[in-house]
Amino acid sequence: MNLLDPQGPVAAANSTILVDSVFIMLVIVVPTIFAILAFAFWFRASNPKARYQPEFVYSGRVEMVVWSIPALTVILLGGVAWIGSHQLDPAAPVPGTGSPVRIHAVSLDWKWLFIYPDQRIATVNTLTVPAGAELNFQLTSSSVMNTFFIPQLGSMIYTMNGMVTKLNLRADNEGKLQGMSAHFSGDGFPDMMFDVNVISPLAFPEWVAATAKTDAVLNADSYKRLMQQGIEKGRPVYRLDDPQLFDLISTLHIPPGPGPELASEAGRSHSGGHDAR
Amino acid sequence: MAMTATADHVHADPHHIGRVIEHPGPAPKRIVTAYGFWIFLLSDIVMFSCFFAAYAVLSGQTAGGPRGSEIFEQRNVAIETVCLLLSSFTCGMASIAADVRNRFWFYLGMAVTCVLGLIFLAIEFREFADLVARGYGPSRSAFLTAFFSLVGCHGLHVSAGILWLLTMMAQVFAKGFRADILRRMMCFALFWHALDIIWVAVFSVVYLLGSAP
Amino acid sequence: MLGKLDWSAIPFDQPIPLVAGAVVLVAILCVLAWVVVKGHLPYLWREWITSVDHKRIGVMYILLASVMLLRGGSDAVMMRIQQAVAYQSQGYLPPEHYNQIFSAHGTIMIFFVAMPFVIGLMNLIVPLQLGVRDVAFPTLNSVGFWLTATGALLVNVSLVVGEFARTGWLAFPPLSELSYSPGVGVDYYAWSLQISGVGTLVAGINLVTTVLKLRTRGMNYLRMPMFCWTTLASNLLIVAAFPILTATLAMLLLDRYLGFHFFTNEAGGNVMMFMNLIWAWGHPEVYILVLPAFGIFSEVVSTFSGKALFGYRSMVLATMAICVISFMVWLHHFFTMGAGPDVNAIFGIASMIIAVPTGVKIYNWLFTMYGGRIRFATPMLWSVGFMVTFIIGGLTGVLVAVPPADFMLHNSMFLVAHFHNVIIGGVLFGAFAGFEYWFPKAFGFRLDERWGKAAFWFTFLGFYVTFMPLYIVGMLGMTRRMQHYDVAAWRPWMIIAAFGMAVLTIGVICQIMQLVVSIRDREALRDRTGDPWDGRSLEWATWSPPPVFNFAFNPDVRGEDAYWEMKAHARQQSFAHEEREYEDIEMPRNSPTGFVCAFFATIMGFALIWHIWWMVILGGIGAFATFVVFAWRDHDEYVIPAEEVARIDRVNIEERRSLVSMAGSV
Amino acid sequence: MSDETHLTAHHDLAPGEEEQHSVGERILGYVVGLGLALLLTATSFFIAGTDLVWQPSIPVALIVLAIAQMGVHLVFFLHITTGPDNTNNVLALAFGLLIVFLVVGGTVWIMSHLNANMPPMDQIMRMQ
Repeated sequence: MNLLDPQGPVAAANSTILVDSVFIMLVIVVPTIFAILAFAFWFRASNPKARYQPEFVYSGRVEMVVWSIPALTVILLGGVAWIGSHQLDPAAPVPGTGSPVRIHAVSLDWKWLFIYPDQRIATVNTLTVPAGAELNFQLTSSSVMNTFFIPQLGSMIYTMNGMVTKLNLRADNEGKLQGMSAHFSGDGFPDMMFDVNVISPLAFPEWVAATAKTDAVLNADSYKRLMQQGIEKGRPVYRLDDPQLFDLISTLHIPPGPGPELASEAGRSHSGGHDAR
Repeated sequence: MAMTATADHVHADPHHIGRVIEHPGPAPKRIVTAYGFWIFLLSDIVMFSCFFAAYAVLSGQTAGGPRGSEIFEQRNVAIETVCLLLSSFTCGMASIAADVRNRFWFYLGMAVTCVLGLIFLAIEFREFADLVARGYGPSRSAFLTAFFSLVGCHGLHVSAGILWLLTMMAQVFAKGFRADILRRMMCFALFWHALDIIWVAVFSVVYLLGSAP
Repeated sequence: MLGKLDWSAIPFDQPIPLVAGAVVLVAILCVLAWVVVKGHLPYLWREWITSVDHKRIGVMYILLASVMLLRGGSDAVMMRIQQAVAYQSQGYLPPEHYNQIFSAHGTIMIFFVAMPFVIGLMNLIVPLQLGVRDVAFPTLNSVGFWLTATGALLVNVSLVVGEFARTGWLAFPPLSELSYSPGVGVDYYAWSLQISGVGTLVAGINLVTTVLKLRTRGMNYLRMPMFCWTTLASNLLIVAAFPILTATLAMLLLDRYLGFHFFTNEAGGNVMMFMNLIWAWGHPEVYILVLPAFGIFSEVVSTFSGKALFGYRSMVLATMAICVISFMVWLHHFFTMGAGPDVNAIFGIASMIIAVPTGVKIYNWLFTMYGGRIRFATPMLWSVGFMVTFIIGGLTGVLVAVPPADFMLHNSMFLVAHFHNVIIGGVLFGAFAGFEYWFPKAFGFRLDERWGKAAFWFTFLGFYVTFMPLYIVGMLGMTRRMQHYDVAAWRPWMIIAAFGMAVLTIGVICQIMQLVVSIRDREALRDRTGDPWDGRSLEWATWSPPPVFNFAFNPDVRGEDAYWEMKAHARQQSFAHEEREYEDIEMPRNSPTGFVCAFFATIMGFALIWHIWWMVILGGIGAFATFVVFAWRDHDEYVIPAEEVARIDRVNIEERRSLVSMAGSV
Repeated sequence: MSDETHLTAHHDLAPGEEEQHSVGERILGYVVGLGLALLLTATSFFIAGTDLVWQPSIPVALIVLAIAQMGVHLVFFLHITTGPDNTNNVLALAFGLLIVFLVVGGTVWIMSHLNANMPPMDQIMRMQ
């Protein structure tokens, strides 16, 4: 999960910008901290060698420098921010080898549903993608807000009910990564971690074929059962019945997920989170 | 003498260039009170601006419910507006009367202001009740939510203003034109005029712009 | 009859809050019993509860903040322990309890610790620094304080009656909407903030008016001490930003209570608008807290360096620049929501621009120290500690203002570390510096230096040990608000952070010990001069604790660093002084309005939370009646006769002259 | 002290307060204000309902008229002027207006971007 160990171009660019920015600022910050400590130490009252200059309260030259240093740093970083925001816009394409894989991600209470509309399959809490291909995510939420985040692939983005956010990523190396929800969403929130399996482009069609053989079918009905509050410990997979399912969810044709039931009238709500224990 | 004073002053303010205008000291109570209330009014306007912003964002979200042009009645809005404008005028007359300590004109001005405010509220209440009766209550759509909140918030302010107005009249009746009561009267007048300004924004943005087909 | 309230509201199944609540309740009852038995109640009522004296109200604000710091701090300890033990297990706190704790921690620390602490210090000091007798609206000042206390009370009541929000400290919808948070937690949150928000707004209006309209003769804008400038900026922000919070929470409450659709999933509501509005308040809020701290550091650094503040005009400019720019950056709290690159970049750059005036401030403090004669009393230690710590917080702050970096760091533990870095390193260090610096002014004796320094070092080191691991664990991908986790790499850092929390706790204990020891040794620590630190601004011109009227004569200000000038002047003129004609002083009478009003506000808030409608109406009528009664009274001032003023003042002058002659002979 | 260096300023007027005027002049002020306000209101209502002006320009006209009327209220009812004794009042007003502008403008701008980037339901329905 190390942010400084990127496994894709987006994360690589993000973390490079992160590290660069830190170094740009350290150039200013380290001497300043040093100066604070040095001045504080040297001008201590008990130091007879330090010259007391009570009239040194204004210096145009110092003022000039003092305003310029942070201003220049910020101009430099502002440039980085401007270019970075445009190049690394979550919706900007990330060219890759082979045909892009479309994935519709839905955050449920409290699990992740990944729909592969072109492959007609869906998975819960596990995301399997081919290495090197462009991954086109469209994301929404069945109920409350969440944030889709795979630290080693970069850029996170919110998922919201009735709205569709877009994110393009690419995983370069085969292996196992982890993703999570990065926005608190209720009692089962910490269990919204999901596995990311990056497999070779050749193995991907095989995996799709194997997955499609499953008996479980995802349609509006089974989706409604899935979106009940609760934690999914297993990794169920589905055959996708209706490729329009994501649109039905994001356009609220399927109503938002139900919240917890109020166990007592007395304002203390009890929710499915109990199952977690 | 002038020389020493200048030297003295330069010594005192190393950052000053040129002449210094001395601050005269704490302002009289009348100014302090009114200024504090002025600041409060500005903060109140900022609060209204949030409801305006919400209205701007949500005005298109009718969720299959009615649009503004289908439910707004311009005639009512025009009457409401005239009521508020006239009440602002009579409120101004009442504050002049208070300044010259004329009880009769004060009571008359305040009473007319109160009546005009009540007419405004009655029309607004009838409009709301009518909409709710037709099933277009605030829960119908985000647009109606924003509409009811914005206009209702102004209506609540007018109601609070009328409560204040009556309290004000009772105070003058019981205590006469005391300095602190005159200060409060000044604040009340500011409040009432400010509500008028907000209403200008409401009828322009909500009713007139929203009536466009 | 009692709305939603019944016995099941009390969490008999959760021992921790119940025991904690019981302990606190017993403690409060013991204190109350002691007060009543000892016969202190009339004194408390007369001199404190009904007091409209800005100094007393300031002290009560700080007391409230300190008590709530312990509450919020114990939440923090519980969270750190939970995250240290909850590796591949549920830890000792179930999610519904843990989620309440972090929500309460954030709410309490911002609204009921940081806010009252800085407002208290401003209340206490600003009128003294401006050379005036009181704030602009003394009775409203008391109302403001008591409403803040009401909010704090309601948050704590939620511990044992019902529940607190489990949504995080900003209660984002739709999680905070009725369908996903059907309990009363969010209502407790929203109503306590609405009520205390009114109090804060009142305090803001009061202080803005005080600074702009009540300065003493000759106190021109560009002669005001830096703390007054930052107070002005901070309170302008309060006046401009808190209405946004009020409106936003009102919308959320309308959704919850009346089925409106501002932020719901259904019927066209828009959750993104909540994020937008709440952060339009939330970002200025950060500067509301930190600007007064900047002012405190300016005073402290200048006093203990024995120099006027370097680049005073630059500082004023920087303060006002921060005040305005802080309103133009709020989108950086939701870069990852999917706004376009132009919007993200513009707000990112605007956020960085705030770093310029802030950086200028750091350099100005640096050059204030340059050529100074620095005395390392406790307030100065806090200030130097702040400068070092805050730079690091600033660095990470600018870092998360770069949108691509934020795409990785948003909502992570790195972010948690960042804002604790600036809020502890900036606001809390500032509050402690101000507390140590102005304590002798408020109470007439100094605080024990040894315990104070111990408190500083433990807090300073504890801070680093707690929060540097959070930076690292954030870089390892950990996000905030996790009740448990399965990632092995995070664990060691969480254990170190929990250890750091222990060190921080020792720091807090030292702080308490300092207070206890100082009160015990108060005779030895007595300050008879009124000017224990060789101060530069007018609060040191009167004696400690200041009399109710602050100054026998409103001082005549002739330049920057008003009191320093007076002292220099007094030496030059070899203490020649003319006997002045004393005059009667009119002061505002004490009034129970604030307390009674808050009493009704508490009833109303509690009734609203539990849907007890008759009680809501009762509370509302009570609050209105309170104000009418207040407006009806005939005498709102009393007179302190000239002889009394003269008697008190002559004693002071003797003390002062001996001080100046001693200083002159050195 | 010498007058040359230490000029003493006068206090500002309270907001809503007028410079010394006779009662007649003050009443006249309110009458003029009321007249102008009614005139502007009538114009607003007229423009909103008429076919005589180019339709797309109506919103602009309405906003300009609203601003004008708020100005009339400020000057004739709230007695805000540009005089030196009103500086503080005007500065406070300017600060308030800046915040209002930032909050409303910022919200509308940000929300339109967000909505455009995340087509919410009705837009998708239209596309389908």
